[in-house]
Amino acid sequence: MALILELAVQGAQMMLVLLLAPLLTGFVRKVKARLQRRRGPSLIQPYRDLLRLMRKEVVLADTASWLFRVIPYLIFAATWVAAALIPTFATGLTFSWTADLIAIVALLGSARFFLALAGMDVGTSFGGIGASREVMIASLAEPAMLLIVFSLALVAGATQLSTVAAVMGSPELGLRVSLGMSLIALVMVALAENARIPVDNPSTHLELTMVHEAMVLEYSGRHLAMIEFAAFLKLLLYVSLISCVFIPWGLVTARSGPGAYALGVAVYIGKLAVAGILLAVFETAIAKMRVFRVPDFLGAALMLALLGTLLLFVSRSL
Amino acid sequence: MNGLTFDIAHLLAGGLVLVSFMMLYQDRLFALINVFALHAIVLALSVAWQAYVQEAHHLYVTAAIALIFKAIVIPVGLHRIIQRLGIHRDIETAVGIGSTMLAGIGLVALSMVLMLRVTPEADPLAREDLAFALSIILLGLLVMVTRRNAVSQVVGFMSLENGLVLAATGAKGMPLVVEISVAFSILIAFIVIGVFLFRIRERFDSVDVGALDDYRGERR
Amino acid sequence: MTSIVSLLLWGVAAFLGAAVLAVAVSRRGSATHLVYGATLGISAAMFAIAAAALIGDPAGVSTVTLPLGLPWIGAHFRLDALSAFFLVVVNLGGAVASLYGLGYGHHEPAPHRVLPFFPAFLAGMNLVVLADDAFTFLLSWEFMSLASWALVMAHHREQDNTRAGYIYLVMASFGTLALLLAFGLLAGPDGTYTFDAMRAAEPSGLVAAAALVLMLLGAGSKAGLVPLHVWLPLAHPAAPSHVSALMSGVMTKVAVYGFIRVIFDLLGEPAWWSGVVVLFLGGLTAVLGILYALMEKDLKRLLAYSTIENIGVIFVSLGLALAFKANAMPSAAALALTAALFHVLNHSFFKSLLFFGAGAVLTVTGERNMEKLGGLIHRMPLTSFVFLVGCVSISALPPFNGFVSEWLAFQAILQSPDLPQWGLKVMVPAVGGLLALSAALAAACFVKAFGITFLGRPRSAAVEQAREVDRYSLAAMFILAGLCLLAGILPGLVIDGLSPVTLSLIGNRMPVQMAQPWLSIVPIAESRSSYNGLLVFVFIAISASLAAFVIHRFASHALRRGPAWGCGFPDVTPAAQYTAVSFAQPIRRVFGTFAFRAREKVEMPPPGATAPARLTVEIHDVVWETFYQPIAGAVGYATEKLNRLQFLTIRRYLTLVFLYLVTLLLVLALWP
Amino acid sequence: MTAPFDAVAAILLIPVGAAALLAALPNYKMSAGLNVAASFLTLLAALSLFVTDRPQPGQYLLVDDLNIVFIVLNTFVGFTTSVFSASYIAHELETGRLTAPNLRFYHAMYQIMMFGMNLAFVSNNIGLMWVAVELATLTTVLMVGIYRTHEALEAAWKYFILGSVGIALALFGTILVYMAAQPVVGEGTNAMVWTVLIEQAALFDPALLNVAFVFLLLGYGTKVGLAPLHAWLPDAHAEGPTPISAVLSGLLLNVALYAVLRFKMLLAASPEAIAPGPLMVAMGLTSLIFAAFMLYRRRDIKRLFAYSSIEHMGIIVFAFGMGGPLANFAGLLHMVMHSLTKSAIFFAVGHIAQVKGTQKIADIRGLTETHPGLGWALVVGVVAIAGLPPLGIFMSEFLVVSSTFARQPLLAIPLVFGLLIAFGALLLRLTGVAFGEPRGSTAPVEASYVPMYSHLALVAGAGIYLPAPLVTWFQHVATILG
Repeated sequence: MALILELAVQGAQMMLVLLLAPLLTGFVRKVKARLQRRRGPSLIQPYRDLLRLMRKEVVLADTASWLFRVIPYLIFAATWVAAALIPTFATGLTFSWTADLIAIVALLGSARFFLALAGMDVGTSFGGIGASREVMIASLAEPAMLLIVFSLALVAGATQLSTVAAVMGSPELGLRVSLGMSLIALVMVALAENARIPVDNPSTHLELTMVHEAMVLEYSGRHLAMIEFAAFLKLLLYVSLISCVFIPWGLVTARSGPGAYALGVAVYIGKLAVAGILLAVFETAIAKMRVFRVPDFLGAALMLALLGTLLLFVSRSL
Repeated sequence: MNGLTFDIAHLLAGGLVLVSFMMLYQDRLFALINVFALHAIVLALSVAWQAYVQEAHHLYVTAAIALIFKAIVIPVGLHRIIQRLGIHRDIETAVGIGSTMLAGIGLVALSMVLMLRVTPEADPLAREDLAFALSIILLGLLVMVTRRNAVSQVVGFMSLENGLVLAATGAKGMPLVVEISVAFSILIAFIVIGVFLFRIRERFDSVDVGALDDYRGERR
Repeated sequence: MTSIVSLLLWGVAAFLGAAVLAVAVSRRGSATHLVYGATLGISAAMFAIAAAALIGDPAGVSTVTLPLGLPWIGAHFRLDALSAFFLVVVNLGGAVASLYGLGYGHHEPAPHRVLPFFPAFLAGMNLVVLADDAFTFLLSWEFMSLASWALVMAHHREQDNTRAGYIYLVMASFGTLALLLAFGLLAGPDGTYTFDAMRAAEPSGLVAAAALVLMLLGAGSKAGLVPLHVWLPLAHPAAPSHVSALMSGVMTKVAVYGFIRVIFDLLGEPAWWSGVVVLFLGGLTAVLGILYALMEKDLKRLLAYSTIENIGVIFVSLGLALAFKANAMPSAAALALTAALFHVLNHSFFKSLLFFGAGAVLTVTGERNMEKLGGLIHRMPLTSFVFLVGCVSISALPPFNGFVSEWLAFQAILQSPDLPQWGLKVMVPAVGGLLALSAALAAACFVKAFGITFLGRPRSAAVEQAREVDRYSLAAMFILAGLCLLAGILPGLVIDGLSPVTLSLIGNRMPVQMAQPWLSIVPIAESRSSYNGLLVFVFIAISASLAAFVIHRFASHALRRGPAWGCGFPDVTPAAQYTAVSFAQPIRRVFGTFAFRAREKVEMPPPGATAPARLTVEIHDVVWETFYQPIAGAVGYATEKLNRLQFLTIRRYLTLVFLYLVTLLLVLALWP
Repeated sequence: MTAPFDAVAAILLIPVGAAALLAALPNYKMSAGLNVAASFLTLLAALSLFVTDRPQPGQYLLVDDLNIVFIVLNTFVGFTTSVFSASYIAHELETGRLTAPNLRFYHAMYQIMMFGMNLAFVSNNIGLMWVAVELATLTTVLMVGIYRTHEALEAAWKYFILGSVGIALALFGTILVYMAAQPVVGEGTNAMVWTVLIEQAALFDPALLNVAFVFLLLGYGTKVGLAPLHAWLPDAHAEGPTPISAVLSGLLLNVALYAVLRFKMLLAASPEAIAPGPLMVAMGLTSLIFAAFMLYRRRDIKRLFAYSSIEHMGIIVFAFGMGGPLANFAGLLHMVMHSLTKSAIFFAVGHIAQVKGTQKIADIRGLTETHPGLGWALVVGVVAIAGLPPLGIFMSEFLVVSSTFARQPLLAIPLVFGLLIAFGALLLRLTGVAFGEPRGSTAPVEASYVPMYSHLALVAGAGIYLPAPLVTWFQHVATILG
């Protein structure tokens, strides 16, 4: 009986991320529009887009292979699983130990791997541009991410997110230089990973600057829907990752009654809103940088993360 | 043995070294050959003296070989060759006389030092003899390496070999001395014939090395 | 009842017999089937025996001494957990390679230059792992090199191959001489060459240090540690593909075995700084290796360079294990060593798989140059599928096996703050960063490898009439792909299988994994870290198929084919696609400038001019230019100078003799 | 006269008799056959030394554990070479490089040379040994020049002159030894009998012995071909008939080496005299490294392997110089293996040069394609000579290097360096000759494969398994050598 309940909660969490992901993106767009004195699309516009895309027929390039048609589902699945493994409103769920932080990063890595392949499948130059730039960005972002994971793990003595969250939430853990560094680094990585300004502009189709969009240029219909959805999920994932690691308050532990769960969900949505507003403000405030400035940007993140880790190695109390 | 015999032997051996020095000094072929003939004669004398002193009569044979073969036959033969090859006017020292002489003195000193380390219990005559023999050998080598001309190198080799014979005869009761001297005479004969046969004017290997290397493809 | 090890030796004898047989029949048509069939049977049997020994009695040690080799010592052979594990690796690789060869061998232009040496090569590798005294070890070691050299020289008419073979064998014998010195050091003046004696002896600190350096030179040159790796990317691709697979996937592992055997087993307690050295070399090798691979456009050379990277990863884990062992942290050391051995196994899987794939491409298209390939996924779907599996595994992506060993390595790194020495404290996180970097770059590299080779549109006519390869090759590749997935979703099985090795070398082991709920793996405690490949796999499968089902059930599944979007130009030529070089360009701009002193020069004609604009990229192999060219130059100079002595006149030769005599006499004169 | 003396006598008399006959025989086919037969009989006689009990060492002759190694090796290689030479000269006659009278001379000389070398081995008298060595040398000189070509004569001449100087130096050394012995042993032949000398060496005058050893080392070292006394060796190997090259590398060098060893033991027996070891180690290393570098620029295949002989002689002298049971054992083993391998290589090279009609390395390519039999034999031979397993030389090099490194690390480094340099050069040339696009004539060759393959088989076998009696015997010899 208890098991079934826990499974239900786990399922609820999976569904929750699935439902909230488009909303978050819509929210960010809305806020940005407001900041730019536009009315902007309605909050639920992303849902509408998804549905329309799903109903449309797929126009497939002659040169596309079977891989091209499988990849969207793989990307969606990998991202979804990764997102579902991050504590959103509650820690220590039944399957939370299935994969630790490293594994979650790696899951996103596989999603990106396949996305890049999809870009190269049709055999146009755009796909190539996107793929090669994507892997270049990833080759810097992933190490940075892993170093961030190191410093978190060193503080918490674990790579298990639930444990990390618990430790970070505990009062005796004061403010730490290294954690600050890794927070900044994490934000930078998150921006890069989600193809946000200043690394990439999600709402442009100018070939020279495209990264993410260039890879998915050939996609249409349901395939595109899957990929868009995966993108939404990814944004949500990073936001909830940051929130659960650096503002873990309000996370309820497993097996605490439905009331607590409801409270947790409410708090979680609140966190998302705050993060969304911050992101919108940030994106409005600054401009996109040239593609070959991106390495410097990410290099900085990498160095910050490495510095944080080194500090931790040198002394456990920094 | 009494002092006199010792002194005579000593004198002869020393004379041999002296003659070697004279050979170093010569820079004309004919002169060189004549000096060598003298060298051979002195050797013959000293060997004969040894034979007399040691009552080793087979040594007289060696002395005879030295006298007839080296003092007469070979020099004459070499004269002929030189005339045939028409190189009797050559001045053919590779290194200056003076430095050669200095080197020679150094070599003699070296051999002295080496031999005087030998414990005096050993037969003094033998000891002195050895010192001289060693210097003669080294001087002979010196002649060989400082002369350009095949003939003079042959001469150098022969003087070297004289040193050997001196040492061998100086060694009391050494067996096979005669045989060895005979063997050496044959060896030298070979060399002389070789010089004559191969018409070797300049050096032992007058054969044009460069041409050979092209043939072998040895040189880049 | 003969002991297990003698049974295995019979297997080796059978290999050698097969080699002799191959010499006899190699020019017949049936030879290929005969020989590869034989090797397949033998290595399968040896694999079974070794696996049984590893699982059956893990602690068991069986030895045998034959009256061969060094007369007064004899040839000692020994089977313990470590050698059993590596026998598994060797013979699994051998069996699959033979299976592949059954099909691939028919395309071999000169079978009589391959068949005799293939079994000999396998025999050599088995012997190295079994040897238990220095002489037998080195003999088998060099025999292995020799056989593989002969295989590299199989296609000796290509200029590059002869050069590759030359550099390979010179480097190999350099390594052997280094090992020889190491063993001489351990054996001591009175020549106690048996490993037992070396184990018993307690080497002094200096001896141990020298031995470590020499082992790094010797084993490192065979494994391909930077900067001793230069021969590897030349030699491995030159051989026939199934041999390349063996060399990359297995022979490098034999080198790792040699390192582990001496450093962990014979040398006793390590010094902490040895960990630093190995860590540094490992990290350097990993990153440089994969960067080289990224710059490469020859498929097989790319794979060879990625082998170097994986060797680096293995050595990083080994370095950690050394550091932990030196600081008496057995559980952490066991974790690190397990990571290393696990990666050894994994790499032997996917690297063989990838080389088989490359071989398949080579046979059907005759091309190794990726710039001339492309679009093969349409012509050879099965091959491209397994090749993709290999790429995903080697890129350390879950739920495949490559990820598990990297994950274990990271877990080991996270243990290292407890290390006391500052050198290690600073080195370990840096190396961790390098490891992460190399993992990310590996993913990039294999996106390129697969994308350029199999995806997109054909770049040459050779690809047009390509078709799927033969059954044997496919079978071999599918077996390996299956193993990659299996080791990825059931890692606990492997980890428990490795526990006797760590027990025998470190005296500790990782906790039993197969007892964990849901078959997840837990290095230390579940609250700290855990990973469950099986569930990840299941989740992805379920959610992907769920999504697909929902969409196809409730939304449209209409589909229309159309031309790809080329900025409105009608059918863009395949030449417009991204090439391997252009794909690597961003990364070259980021890393290449310092790693290869890469320079890009663009000649842009003035506006209106009809001349084409050209981009020239120059890349320097820094290692080659800093280490090897000077050496070659020095040797050349010395020979140049000494060679004059060949052309002196007799008088000058006599002068030499004379001077030599005088010098010796002077020495005597001045002697006290 | 007891049976064993007959064995010794046979070893000496069979070659002499054969030589006399061969000088008389006009027909070259018969003489070649007779040559083989005589060599075979000599080999049998040598082998009989194992079964029959040894003769007491006399004033002139001696048979002990040490020289049996050399005698058997000598007669064996002599036999196989005669077999090879039979097929070799047949081809030479066809091409007209040699004429029937040449061959008469050649065969006679061959047997005389064998006689000289055997005599050098069994002689117990240092004077006799000297005579024998020189006899062997002079015969080889004559055979080197046999082609009467410009180059052959030049090579022979060089050999002759340098050899003669060596002869002289060695003789002086011998005389000095006599002088040193004479006060102790007394006048007469006894003072030249090695067995007597070795017993009383401790009482000899050390200073004399030192000088003597220097002269002997240089005199006989010239024959061993140690740098910088090596000058005659490469040309003599390259320009003479290949069987003679094989014998030179395989045997004559050993003869001189044997002499050096005998005197080394003598010097080692006298405590105050300088230790001969360091001197030999120095000469060995010099030769090894020098030859290793010289290997690179060689364009003539026979000269190449001649230099490799210098290199290996360097290794052997180094090993004996190091001394101690391990190194001495290694030295002996290395010497035997080198003789077998090098002669096998020269067999192969001889046929190759004949079929390709040139000795230029650049003109020989892809042998394993055109002439697999010869090509692979060459590959195996070079692999063996380069010290790769599973061939015999690997074992000796293993022992030399490892034992040296354990005792004198600083000596092992240059040793390993030299080995590696030489390896690189040999392999470079091998890949050129045996692999690559075939070049030159592809005509089939009627070669006598038996000698080279039997040698290589022996070497390969020895690399993996040495029979116990052989080992104990070698170890015994190694301890004798001290």
